Amino acid sequence: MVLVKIIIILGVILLVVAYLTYLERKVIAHLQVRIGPMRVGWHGLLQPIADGLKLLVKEDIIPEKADKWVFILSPIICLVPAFVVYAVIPFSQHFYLANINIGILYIISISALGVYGIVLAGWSSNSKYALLGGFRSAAQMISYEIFLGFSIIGPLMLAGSLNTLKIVEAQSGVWFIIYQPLAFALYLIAGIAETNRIPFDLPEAETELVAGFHTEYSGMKFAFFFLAEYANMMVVSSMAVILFLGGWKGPFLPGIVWFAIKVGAFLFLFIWLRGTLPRYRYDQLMRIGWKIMFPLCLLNIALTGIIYYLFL
Amino acid sequence: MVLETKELLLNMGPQHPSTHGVLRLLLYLEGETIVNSDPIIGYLHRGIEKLAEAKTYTQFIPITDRLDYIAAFPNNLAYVQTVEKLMSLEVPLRAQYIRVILTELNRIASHLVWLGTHAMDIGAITVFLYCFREREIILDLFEMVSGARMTVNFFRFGGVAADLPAEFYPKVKEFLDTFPAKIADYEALLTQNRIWLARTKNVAVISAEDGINWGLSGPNLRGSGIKWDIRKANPYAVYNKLDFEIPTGQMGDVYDRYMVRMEEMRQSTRIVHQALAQMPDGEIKGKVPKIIKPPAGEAYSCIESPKGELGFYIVSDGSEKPYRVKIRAPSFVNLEALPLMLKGGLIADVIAAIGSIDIVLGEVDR
Amino acid sequence: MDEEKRAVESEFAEGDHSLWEDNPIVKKLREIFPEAIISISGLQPYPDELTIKVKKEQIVKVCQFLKDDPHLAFNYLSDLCGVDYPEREERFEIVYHLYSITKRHRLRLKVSVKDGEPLPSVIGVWQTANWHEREAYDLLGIPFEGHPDLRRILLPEDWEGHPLRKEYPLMGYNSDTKPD
Amino acid sequence: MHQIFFWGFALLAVFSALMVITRRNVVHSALFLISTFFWVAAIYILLEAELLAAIQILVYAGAIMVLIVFTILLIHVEETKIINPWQRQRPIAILLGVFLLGEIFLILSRALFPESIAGTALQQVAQEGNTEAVGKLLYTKYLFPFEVASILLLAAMIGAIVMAKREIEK
Repeated sequence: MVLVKIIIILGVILLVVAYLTYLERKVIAHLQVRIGPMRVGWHGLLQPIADGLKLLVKEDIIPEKADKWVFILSPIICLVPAFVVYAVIPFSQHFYLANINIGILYIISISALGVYGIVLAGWSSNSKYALLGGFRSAAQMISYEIFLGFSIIGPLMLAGSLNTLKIVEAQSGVWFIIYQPLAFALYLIAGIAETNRIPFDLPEAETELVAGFHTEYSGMKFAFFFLAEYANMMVVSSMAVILFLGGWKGPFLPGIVWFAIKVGAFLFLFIWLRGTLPRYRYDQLMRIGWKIMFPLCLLNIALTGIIYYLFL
Repeated sequence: MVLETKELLLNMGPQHPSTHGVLRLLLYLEGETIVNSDPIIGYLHRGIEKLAEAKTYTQFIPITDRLDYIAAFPNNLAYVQTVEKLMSLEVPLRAQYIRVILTELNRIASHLVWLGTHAMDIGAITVFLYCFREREIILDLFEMVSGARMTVNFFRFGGVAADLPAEFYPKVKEFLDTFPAKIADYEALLTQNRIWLARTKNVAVISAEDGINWGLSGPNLRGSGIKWDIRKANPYAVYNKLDFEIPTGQMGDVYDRYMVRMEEMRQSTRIVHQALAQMPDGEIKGKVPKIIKPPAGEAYSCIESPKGELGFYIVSDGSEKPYRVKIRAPSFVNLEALPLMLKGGLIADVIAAIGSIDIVLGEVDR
Repeated sequence: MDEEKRAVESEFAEGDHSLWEDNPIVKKLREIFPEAIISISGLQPYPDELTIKVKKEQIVKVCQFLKDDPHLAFNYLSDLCGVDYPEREERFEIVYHLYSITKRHRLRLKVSVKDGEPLPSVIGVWQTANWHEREAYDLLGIPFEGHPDLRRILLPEDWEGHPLRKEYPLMGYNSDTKPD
Repeated sequence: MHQIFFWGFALLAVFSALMVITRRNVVHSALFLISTFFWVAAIYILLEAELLAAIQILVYAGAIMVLIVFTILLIHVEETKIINPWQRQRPIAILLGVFLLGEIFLILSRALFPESIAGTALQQVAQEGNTEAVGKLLYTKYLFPFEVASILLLAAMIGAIVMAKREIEK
């Protein structure tokens, strides 16, 4: 039974991730007065599958001077945590894989491992652009993981639990976004940075570092990084929905639909931002993180604690 | 134990998404900070100056298209004007106006390419596509006039190749009427954007004094606050009959150069408007001998191309072929000052700086 | 060739001095460097075509003066290039195009050097001369004395010959392709 | 079932630990160290200490090791490859190893942990769950050592920053 569930969830996630790339291309295209993919299938609907096939049969290049094993291992290290975290995400009241007490902590600790994939990919490629990309992402992800962790402490205090189901249940009346607007904003920024999206996409800043840490990758290995990025986007969106937007809760429609709608809104926001904003510089990113976001996170925690102690 | 830090040598280009062609930059880095840099050029060197000595004067006009290939009209103009000076040719007024209209439209097209690629380098992809949408209209206009979109080969000694077609006028009017709103669109995405400001303000600064010393010209020098535009300072064609402003910056940073070019697009729109209104009827080509054989002598003549001072120095020995043609390419000189702007900056500033000086490698390497 | 040679010689060696003598730039230079000026010429009636040929030993001094003098203020070096006249004894002519951004006037300076003879660099006067001089060195083989970084700029390091010299074939020395 | 998992994880952990000290390439060593942490975390889960497992991965594998890897990457690996892992530090290492082994043996055989703590902790875990139990113990019984540790870490952090900082001449 559990195995069937795992297969269903993995399959659906893979499909959704593939179509997320399609959605991104279409949305960006329309933002830029283009039409995007149109050739494969009706309105290019089969494009992601064609892309997948292309990447599958493409020549897989391993640079001669690369550290072969680490080079092969890195995309896997990157992709696996991105998918493993879905184990504790409750898609609806009854549809989830595991209900563990430390759900949120589990997500954070597992997704923290993804950074190795990026750092080691940068190192093992034996290319300076990849190395610089790896460094940047290491620094960026470590820092923003901290802010991500700190920003969600507020809602966790309100819920009084790390369990994802209990957190959603705690929002039966009012969503936490009402109580924790600051935490929500901080989480959103940290989440965008954590997934390396514009305006924080420095590790793979095309125009500076060619493609950053995955410059030397091709074929399926490249696809792994690609999938991991989009899977992580979904994880970050799902977590936002669980922590701030009341998870699957909503009137009339079944829980899973509400969950999908809310996650979809977040994903659209990610894409929208990409169509609008330029990119920050590395030192600016770090300054924003440590000098603005970090104190605000601490302030939010302190305020939440005081108000919780005094009034609730 | 003493840990030694090593300078990292990063080879940027010649194949790199934001070196705008085949520029190679050697960056000496300490971390991500640039200690020194060395632009290496010549990957697009086609020996155009040598080629000129083997072609007749007329045969060389199409080759000038290939210098700054995104702004072919100004190249034509600078060359043709120098030969006209050498031969003391008269150019009819109508031809002068046609020249001004086309070069100013080309200035807008060139600035649109600059803005699009510059913004894309800094991460704003949408601006790029917006800019190319408008540039497309201008290229269509060029096609209408000359039959070619980029390598136009349109100006002739003593005039232009053909009169503007009748369908040109409504199209260009329509473009001029809608374009200011489009500029406002670009500005809405960038000018007040905090990220854009953070990426461009105080980045790749060059002072006015350094700018002159290093030979900067065009918007790059005006960004540093020098109000010098050859169209005003030493008017050629009919620019002294047209009313326009010269925008300048103060700081000489990437942002100022951006603002100068944005304003220049507006001013160019104004110029085309006026030129269309003032344009007289008449000949489009003056009295020109069948065989172009300038008397022995030499002449230098320059124009304000979209990139800066574009000059031709031609030495004639009285034959049908030029004895020596030297092209004073603004991009070549502007690129020379790049290491000065980069020093102490970060890798991310390199692409902002390259984008902001608006070089075209076809002109740098010749 | 003979006809060509004569034409070139007549223009540059003789030149019509008299028309330019009233020019304030010429007057000033005559006053300060009476022995440095070799000839004065230029296409009439264009005031920006004033051409002054000076002795090569004096070039840096003259340039520095032209830049520093408040009335002349040639603060901008537009261009610097070499021209090859293989039939002359001093084969290369180096042409400096000066401009004054404040005064808005132009001046062309010239010096002649023999093949292989070093010419003092003017980088000390205008930084922008750096790449121009490298280009002249690359394409014509004119060595500049005191240049901090004199190496080829447009052509690869191992290129043979200097293409803008008149004897250099259009398609290069080792080319298999024939011109059309 | 439990036993099989335990032995599997334990063997993997020991194997990884051995690889850490025998690999010549530092990056590979670091990778195996991460894997060691990972298997140890798995053993924690078997012991029903999920919080500890999550913290183990989050702090050791996710944070500390990233920094170590980061530092290693800055060093030229080609140079470090030449260094022989078996150096003169061997006698000291053996001495320390024996000492540590003796300590573990002592603790296990004499059961130096007082029954009472373990007992109450288990009860608490059963009552209110792992996370709360750890939290409560940390903030009541072990508050003083907890705070001392924080101050120590803070001091270490400041020290590191002061040492690493150097004036960049403009």
